[in-house]
Order: sequence, then C-alpha cells, then structure tokens
Amino acid sequence: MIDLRIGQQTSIATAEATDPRVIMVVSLARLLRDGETVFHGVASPLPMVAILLAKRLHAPNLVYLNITGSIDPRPEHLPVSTVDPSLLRGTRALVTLTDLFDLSARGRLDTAFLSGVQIDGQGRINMSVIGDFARPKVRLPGGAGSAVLMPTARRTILWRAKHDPRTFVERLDFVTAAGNVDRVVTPLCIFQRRDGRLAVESIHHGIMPDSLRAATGFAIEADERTPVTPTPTAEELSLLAEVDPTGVSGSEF
Amino acid sequence: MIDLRIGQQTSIATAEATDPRVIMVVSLARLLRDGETVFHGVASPLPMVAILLAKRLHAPNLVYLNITGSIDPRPEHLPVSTVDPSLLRGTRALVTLTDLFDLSARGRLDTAFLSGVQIDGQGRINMSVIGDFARPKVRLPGGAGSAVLMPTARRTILWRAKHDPRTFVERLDFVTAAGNVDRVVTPLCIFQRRDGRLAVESIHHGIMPDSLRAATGFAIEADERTPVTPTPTAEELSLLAEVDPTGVSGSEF
Amino acid sequence: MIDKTTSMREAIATVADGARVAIGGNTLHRGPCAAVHEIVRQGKRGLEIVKTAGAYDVDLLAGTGCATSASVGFVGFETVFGMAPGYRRAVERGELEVKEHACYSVIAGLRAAIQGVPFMPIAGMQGSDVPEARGFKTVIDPYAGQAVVAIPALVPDVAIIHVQEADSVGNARIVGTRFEDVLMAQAARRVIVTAERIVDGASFEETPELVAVPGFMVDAVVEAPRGAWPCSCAGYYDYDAEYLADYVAACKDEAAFQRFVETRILESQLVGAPS
Amino acid sequence: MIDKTTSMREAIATVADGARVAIGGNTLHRGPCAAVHEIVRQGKRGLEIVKTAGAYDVDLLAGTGCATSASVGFVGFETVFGMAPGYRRAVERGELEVKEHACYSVIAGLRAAIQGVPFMPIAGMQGSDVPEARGFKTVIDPYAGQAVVAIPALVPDVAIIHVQEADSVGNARIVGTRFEDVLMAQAARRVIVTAERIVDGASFEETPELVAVPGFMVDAVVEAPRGAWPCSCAGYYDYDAEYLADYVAACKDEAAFQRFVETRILESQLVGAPS
Repeated sequence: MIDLRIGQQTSIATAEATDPRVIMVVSLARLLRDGETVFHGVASPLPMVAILLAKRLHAPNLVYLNITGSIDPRPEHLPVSTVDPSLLRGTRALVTLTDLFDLSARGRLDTAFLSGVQIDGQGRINMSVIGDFARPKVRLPGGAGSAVLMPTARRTILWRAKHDPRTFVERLDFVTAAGNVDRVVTPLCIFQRRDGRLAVESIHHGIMPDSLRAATGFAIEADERTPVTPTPTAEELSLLAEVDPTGVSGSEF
Repeated sequence: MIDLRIGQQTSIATAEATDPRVIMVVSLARLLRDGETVFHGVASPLPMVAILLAKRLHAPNLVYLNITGSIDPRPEHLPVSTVDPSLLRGTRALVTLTDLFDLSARGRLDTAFLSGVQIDGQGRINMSVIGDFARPKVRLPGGAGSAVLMPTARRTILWRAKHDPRTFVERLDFVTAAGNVDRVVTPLCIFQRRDGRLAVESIHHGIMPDSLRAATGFAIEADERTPVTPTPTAEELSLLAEVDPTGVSGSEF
Repeated sequence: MIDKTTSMREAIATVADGARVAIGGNTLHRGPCAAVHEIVRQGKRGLEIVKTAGAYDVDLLAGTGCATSASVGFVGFETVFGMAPGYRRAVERGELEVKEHACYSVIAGLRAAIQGVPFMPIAGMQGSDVPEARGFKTVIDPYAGQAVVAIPALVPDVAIIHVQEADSVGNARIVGTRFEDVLMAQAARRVIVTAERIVDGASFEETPELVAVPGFMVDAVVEAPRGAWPCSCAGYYDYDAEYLADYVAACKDEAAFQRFVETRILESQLVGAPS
Repeated sequence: MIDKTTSMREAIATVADGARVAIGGNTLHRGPCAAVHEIVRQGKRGLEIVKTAGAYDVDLLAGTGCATSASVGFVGFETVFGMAPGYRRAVERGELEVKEHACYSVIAGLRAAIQGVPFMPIAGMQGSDVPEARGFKTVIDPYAGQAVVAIPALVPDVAIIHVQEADSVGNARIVGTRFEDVLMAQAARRVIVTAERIVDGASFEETPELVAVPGFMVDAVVEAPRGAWPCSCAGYYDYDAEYLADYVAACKDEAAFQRFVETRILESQLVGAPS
C-alpha cells in the first residue's frame, strides 16, 4: 500500500476496538487459515502484522512467506519496510522471491496479500498510472508481483488503508492486475467478491451505510441490514498489542 | 566414456612417453587454453586428469568446471568417478549442474569434453543404442548432457579410449548429439574437424597409417606424410605423474 | 509446523504403483538408496523414474521390475563398473521404456513444472535424434521468429531425496553438491526426505542459507543413517565399491541377481524403520 | 584466477552510456548505492535500469537524468516514505520510459537470458493491461495448445550487486536475502561486485555453499564499506531513515534536489576509491 505521507508511528497497541486500524488488522488476521501458505510483498505492514497475529490466534501452522525469503520468522522488532532484514530472524531456511512466485505459479500459494491505489468493482487493481499510461498524470509505484500473483495464487486478499471514491473507482485508469480476489478490507468495510463483483460483506462499527456508499465509486448495496464487522475481542486486542507494540501497522494510515 | 570392463588402475604414472594412455591425456591437456571455462561430466577420468595437467602446465587460469559444481578444485586423491565428492576439495563456490548447462546455453562455456560409444565422420556421437531405438540390441548409457552441450559449447573435444571400426563408424545407429566438435583424441590419432568432416591431424608414435585407416570405419586420409603427434615432454610426463600418481586416467582403458 | 517424521516403510507406502518418482543424487552419489531398497521390498510396480544421471538406483528398480519407464539422461556406473546391467537387460527385453533425455531436458521439464508453465524452451538439441525420438516439439519465438525446442513439463508425483541433515518439519540441509534435488523437490507433488541425521531445527537458524529445501515443501522426513549406501554421501561415507562390484557381477546371471536381491536387499535390515 | 579488484571509479568507468544496467537488492535493502552514486558522479546518460523493486537507487538515477528507461516491477519507498519523487517527476515529464513489468516478468526475462533462449513462458498475467502495454506476445503450448505469455529475454549489459563479503577473484558471499542478485549476475554480460569487505577467499573453502556468485562469473570487485548506504546491508547496518527523509524532502523542490545531489552526493567522499 502506498501513502504519499510519511508513515506515522502512532501506536495502535493502545487504540480502541473500534479504531478502524485495529478493525482492519484483526479482520485481515481472521481471514487467514491454519496451515495455509501466505505471502505479503513490499510496503505491507498491515498484512505483516495480521499474519503474525493470526499465527498467535488460530493459525499456528500457517506458513508465513515474504520477500526476504524467510519462513515463519520471529522478528524482534517489527519493521516498517516489509522487506527488512529484521524479518530474517528465526527462519530455518531461506528461499528467494523467485521461488515464491514459482510457488504461486504452480498453484501452491494459498493466499497473497495485495493492494491497489485504485480498486474497481471487480476487485481489479491499478498500481501503475493515473491518467495515460505512456504519459501519466501520476506515475504510481507499479504492481510489483500482482499481475502474476492475482491470477495464480489460490486467493488474493486486498487491503487498502484509504476508502474514498478516488480509491474505489468505477473504472481503473489502467488494469495492473486482476484475478482471484476473495476479500477486500478497508477502514470502512469488508468486501467479498461474489459472482465477480465486490459486495459489502460487513460494515465496520460506527460507519453509516450511506457514507460507505458515498465513499465508494462503484455501485454497492449497504443499508441498516448490512452486517456489522464483529468487534475485535479482548484476546485479539491483547495479542495485537503484543505482536505490534510500536504500532507499525498504523504506518499505513 | 563407457567401458564394459571394470576400469583397471594400472598406473600410467610410470608409463613411457609413447604409451597411448599418456599420449591421449597429454594431447587433451595441450588442447586447453589459459583462462577458458572447461567442463567435463560423468565417467570422464581422462578429461579430469588432462584439465588438472593443463592447469599445471600452461593454463593456470583455466576455470575447471564439473558436475559436483566445484570450481578449480584441488582433489587430494583423484577419484575414478568424476562426480565424486573428492572433487569438492578446495572450491570456494558451488554451482549446480543446471548452472553449468545454462552457462553453455548462453554461450559462456568455452570447452566441453564429451565422448561417444559410436563416433561418425562428422564428429557426431551415439551414446543411446546399438540397433533399433525402441527395441535396442544394446541399450547404452545415454548422452547425459551432450545433446545440449555439443551445439551450445563454443567447442567440444571428444575423446575415446578405444579406436576400432565399431567405434568410429560410417553410420551411427542413433544420433545422440551433434555440434561444435573441434578435435577427437583416440589411442591412435588426433582428428580435427575441417569443413564438417573429421580429418587426421596427427598420428601417434608407432601407429601405422594403414592400421589407422583399418581401425576407422569412415574414410580418412593418412599416409607417411601425416604428422606424428608430438611425443610428451619430460615436463609433461613428470607433471602427469604428480597429477595422477595412481593412474586414474588409465581406468578408461 | 507439524512434525513430519515417519518410518521408511510408512513413507514409501505412500508411493503408488504407476507413480512418477524423481530420485535425487547423481550416479554413485547421494542417491536415496535406502528408500529405493524399500520400494523394492514393497514390490512397487509401473514406476516411472525421473533422474538426470542414475546408476545403482535406476538399475535396481529396472532389474527388479519396479520401474517400467525412465526419463533419464544417463544410466551407468561410470568407468568404475561400466554399463548398467539390470537397466540394459530390462530395456533390451522391452520391459523398460527409456524416455531418452539430455540431462538438461530433464531439468527443463522440471523447471516448467516448477514455474507452472506447460513447456520450457531449451537451447541446444540441434542435430540430435532425441527430439524426434521423444516427440519433443518446437515453438517459434514470437519476437525474432526462431524455432526453439520445447520440453514438456515433467511433474513427478513424488520426489525422494537423501540429505545429510534434516529437522522434524522437513528443513533439509545438503552438504556439498545439491545435484537436481532442489528442482525435484520444487517440481514434485509430494516430497520425501531421508536424512543421515534428524537434528534440532533451531540449529539451522544461524545459517539458514545452508538449508537446500524448506520444510514447508516437504511431506515426510525419515531418519536413515547410511541412507545413500551404496552411493556416497558427502562428509559421511564413500560409495561401496565392493558391494557395487558384487552387484554388477550378480547381474550377469539372472539367478544370481535374484539371489543377490533376496539376500543382500530384501532380507537386510530395514534402514530407518522404527525399532 | 586473476585478481579483479579495482576502484569504484574504474569499475563504473566501464559502464557505457546507454547501457542496460541490472541493479541488485530490493527497495531499501542492499542496493549497490555507492556504485549508483559513482554513476551519478560520472554523469552517465541513457541508461536502462533493470530491477524488480527499486527505491532510492532507481529514483536517484531517474531524478539525475542518468537513466532514460527502467524495466521495473515497483519503484517506491514503501510505507516508510511513500512514492518515489524523482522517478515520478522524470516519468511524468516524459524523461523516463517505464518498461512496466511484474517483478516476476523481470525474473522471467532474466531467466531467458540465463538459459540462452529468446523468451520465457510465464504463468499469470491474465486480465492485466501490462502485456498489451508492453507488447508481450503469447505463444501456444505445442502440446496441449494453451496460450501462455512469453517474456522476451532481458540481457543486462552489466549487473551491479553489493554483497557483504567477496574475495579478490570475485567469489561473492551474500548474508541473508539474495534477492535477484544471482539471476542478474548470471544473465548479464559483465558483473561488477561491490563488497563491504574483501576477504581471503581461502576462508570460503570451508562452506562454499555460502558463496552466491562464483568468481569466474565476475569481472570486477570493488571494496566498498557501507556500499549499500543509504540502503540496509544485512548484518552490517540498517537503512538510513534520516538521510532518506532528507532526500525525499529535497525532491519536492527541483533546486533543493540539485543542491542535495551537489552537497550530499557529488561532493561526498568517493566510497571505494583508491586512497
């Protein structure tokens, strides 16, 4: 996830259960399953924390993979850069990024975390340009592995720390990647892809359905009957505080 | 090189300069150049000794590559198996066989040593079958890397410790590999490939031209004007005795 | 991760008749021979062997009829003991189909499997009868238009490798040459690791660079001291020239071969079995 | 082998204007930044950068006009400092052509170069605009007939990587993550290794498994202590957040950027220069 502002380190360790940052990281963690292989790439503090949290909560045998090539690392201090050597600590083996892409290419990667500066109603992403591709108004960082991971990973979980009509758009300026998107987690809601379209699965505590619709550039259904995202439990909160005491996952906001 | 007999360890360390085993290994060594990358595969005692000899003689910067993935090893005792872990001694890096094939595939391997149970007048080899491919009279070991190395290595040096009409044939039962053959070294002579055909470059000491012709299944020119392979020098003999004191290179005969 | 240690018997019991089995090591070195012996004991049938350069392992599986095809680049005992007698006999009798490869085309097929693509373009092969004999097709480079040989993906049902050290979750350390073991482990649907020693994986944390195969890619781990014998195992033992000479000699006569298999393999102590 | 040690100035002097330069490391980590600074000092022009995921290195080469194209999958300072300002400006002004890639397609192009084939088939890419935008063609699998995207070979003229330890003949040890450095070194026509320390290569003989790039594939070796700075170098130092914050801030204004390059880079001590 890319943010124009310098990531601030405000601690979410002490934040309330209704803090969108907390809801996002806990919601991402809840989506992970025990024993599956899970990968995040660069610029991914929220997935990094969510994976480590899930391993503490309900997925001790989840296989945590990242660009450093470490497997199930036990970082002493969480880095803001999610390619940081501190993610090597405790690994017993080292693979390469190539090995991880290959793993996904042959259908052995269960879950990939990806994000997009623009996300459309089909769950496709744009990480390339705003405006014309050849001569863009804004040159974005690029999709990293997404054009390969989204179609080949068994499922992709998208996340984005910003939810506004410029992010969730009707039409992408450029389709950087498309594929097996399962869920999209935002500060306002959780989308689930059903029949190729993003539908609101649950809306976060305190978010009004009409403000969610207003913040979303494509048509969605959300009203008072829309389920509310389960509030993080005391256990989830205390383990989150242990996993991310310095609030690295807050750096995306 | 494959031999139906169990390789005997008769020492060539004390053999005379006119011993065909000595002439072969020295001739192979003389063909190597300083600084080039040189590879031998399985079942290659003569090339192994020739490479180590060349490094002592005139090619100290030759890069010696083999299937163990070692680079310029300094084996304490020469193995008969040329994939033996004893070839790891002294290497500072380890590559894989895959890396070595890739090296050749992209044009960076200067010289590959290969052999054939049958060799024809174009310097093509058969390591696959005698008789019909599907239901052979004799199933041979197979060409190992030759079908890839012969066309991609900058040059291939063939050697064969046997020189008779069943080995040097007019027609191969199966073309296992063809490619950039430069020289073929045998117990009787050295062939050089000129205009796509093997021609006698030199005939070993004491070999009669007509017996060479009789031992060769394809047409060659050899008479009293055919140059004689330069006899190994005292320096070559003494360094050979140092490099191969147990006569491993004799195991092919 | 979950403990994956098991017995050799149980690990090999998961190998189905007709399976495509990739076998690690090269010629006389670090082949998973204890596992191969267990395959013979369990009387597997219809196996397809995948290996770049084999010797005793492929020869025994061919000679005992466990294997009915082999995707191989080379099978022989090098200049040490010459040709592979059991392999020769099986092929010449039409009991074993040789899917002839260059070692590099075995690697290319494994690479395609690893990368999830149907084929791998390969340099070389010009002038060889192998592509035609094997039905290897060519593809046209869509950029410069040149023809290149395409090797179809080669996906082993199981890869069996023998390593010096592994931990209980499957992290496998190979000392010295890795041969094609890592490619096989990545390309295969299942991976069986046999190891000289099963060690505490915490000891790998200091230099994870030395682990060749990560545990999450491994399905079963078997402690098998001398598990490469009669092959060599770097840092542990050399190949057993005396045993191999006896084996090759026994192969010259069918009855002698049967007797050799009975007395020297089937009745011998099960390596890695629960005691 | 021959001693390949040289100065940073001499090593980078061999990089021609217009060269395709593969740069090791990933985002904020182990980029060969001392070499990149020397490229800026020598005022190279028309370079094409090859990297999966870049940050300061690609941004600086774009911002200073040394690079005019980049084959990259990602360029940004992650969530640490966000977007790459110099890169953005150069692209938005039309001064830098982005040859958009997925990181894996950069890898595929390098693999084709390594394997001496014109293209590499790649899984994925379905539904992405990248293949059309880049003119990536498809090939038909000659066996099952399925279409697969073909990435053309990507052959760097030179690969520049920074490692923790190298010996004088180029054997290069990488501690921790190797990123795409090894692929780049194999794919490139020439290889420049910069190292924190040049050590006696005899010390590598005990565990040659730890050497990532063998010396015979390397053309030049430069001792460059802190040669990845301001990137991190595993086991040596973390990335320099303060410097990078200053850099990103300076990029917001063109004059400030020029001043920053003058005072913080051009006038600073040449790392690895002969003293």
